[in-house]
Amino acid sequence: MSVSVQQADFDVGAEIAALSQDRHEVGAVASFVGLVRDISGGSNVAAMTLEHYPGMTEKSLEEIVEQARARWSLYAVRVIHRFGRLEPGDRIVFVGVAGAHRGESFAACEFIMDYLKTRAPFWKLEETPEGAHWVDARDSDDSAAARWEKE
Amino acid sequence: MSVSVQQADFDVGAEIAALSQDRHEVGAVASFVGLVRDISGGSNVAAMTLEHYPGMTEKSLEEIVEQARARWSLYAVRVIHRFGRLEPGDRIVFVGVAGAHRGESFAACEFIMDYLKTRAPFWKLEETPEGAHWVDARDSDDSAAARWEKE
Amino acid sequence: MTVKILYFASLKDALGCAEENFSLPSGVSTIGELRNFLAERGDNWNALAEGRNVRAARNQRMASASDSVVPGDEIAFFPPVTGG
Amino acid sequence: MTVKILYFASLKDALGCAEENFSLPSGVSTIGELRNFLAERGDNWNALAEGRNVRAARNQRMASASDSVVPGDEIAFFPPVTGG
Repeated sequence: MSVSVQQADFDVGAEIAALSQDRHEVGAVASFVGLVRDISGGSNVAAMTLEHYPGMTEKSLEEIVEQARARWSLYAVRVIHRFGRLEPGDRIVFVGVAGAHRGESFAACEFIMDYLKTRAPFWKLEETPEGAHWVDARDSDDSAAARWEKE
Repeated sequence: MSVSVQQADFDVGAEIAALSQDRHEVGAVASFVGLVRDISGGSNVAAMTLEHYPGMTEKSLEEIVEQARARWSLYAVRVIHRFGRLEPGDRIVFVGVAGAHRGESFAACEFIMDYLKTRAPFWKLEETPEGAHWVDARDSDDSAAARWEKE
Repeated sequence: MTVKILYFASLKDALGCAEENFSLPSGVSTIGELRNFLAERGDNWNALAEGRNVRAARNQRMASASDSVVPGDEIAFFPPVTGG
Repeated sequence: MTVKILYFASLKDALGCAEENFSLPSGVSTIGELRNFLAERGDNWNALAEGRNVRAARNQRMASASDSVVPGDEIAFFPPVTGG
């Protein structure tokens, strides 16, 4: 299964190893781990809670992976996104892509992250000394996703 | 130490975890693992031997890491490159970059790989059914590195 | 003749509502019309008004204002996503 | 008055030489001049001739043909790199 939406943490080393396990045609595994930062917009962050839209979340991630597979020749793709309450330093998301060469693996990994950031239904609620507040979407995420439309 | 040139394998999960360990300002870890493929230029590859230039190898990798740190604001960088005899599926190289946001982590990771491919003194000798032969450098690696000069 | 409507994140908090079953009134046949109808409920519901940055999904896929709504649909309204 | 010269990979195999201590002759004061001088040794040494795709390093840093060579230097010649 290439997509998981879960509360539990994940094993980055095992996930990366699995992408090339028994696939000796794989020459390049690009991966990304997103983590909870202890600062956001100038405020200290004690924790954050990730809300999501069960059902749609999985579908949207699977669709993003399909789009990446249609664009590049990939051997394996893995996306894991957590939900629930997380603290600074905790892992939020993993994206791993295995291909023959590095160019396509890097591009597909970044593409998946950019699309995930704008199309997967997750929302962050941050706990700061000033109280809890929902994180605003960033314009830079929209422009990061938009650049793939032009290419 | 951010650069290692070694015969031994490495622990990808531990290396990625170390990049954000006790650094809660890290939000994005991009990484790359290069592996020995079982096919190259249409021939089956039974094994390959990586020769390198001890002393210069470490220096050139450290210089590449410095250049990445000068271009992007990064919290941690790790490069490991193996030498000696490796078989299909074996890990060759690891590059991991920890930054605040994904754009800079991805860019720096790909930059380091592109420069490593053209500037770090490693050479691959492949064992195929037709005999052992030195791998030719690829023009695409030169153009991948050259694109960073323009930006 | 009903649709299920879900609200998420800051929109759910603003409306004080996570989920409702809603009978489609006559004249409401698109996502945009549904959103406008709901925004007219008064009080906090103007969080759905035009100009507010609200996204919609129909049957768990991103949808635009002109997309149809038919009985049995699952419609969701939410702010721009911030995962990853 | 000598320099250490190292050869790597396919170039090492072609020359049958990994390393030598070399006394700089008069008239050889750059990487390019050194390379041309060595290429004139005959037999396999024309692997270093102009037009062959050979890279050079001086004291473990990439160098170009116009870079100086002085006694005590460590000079290396090798094919384009293929690691990673």
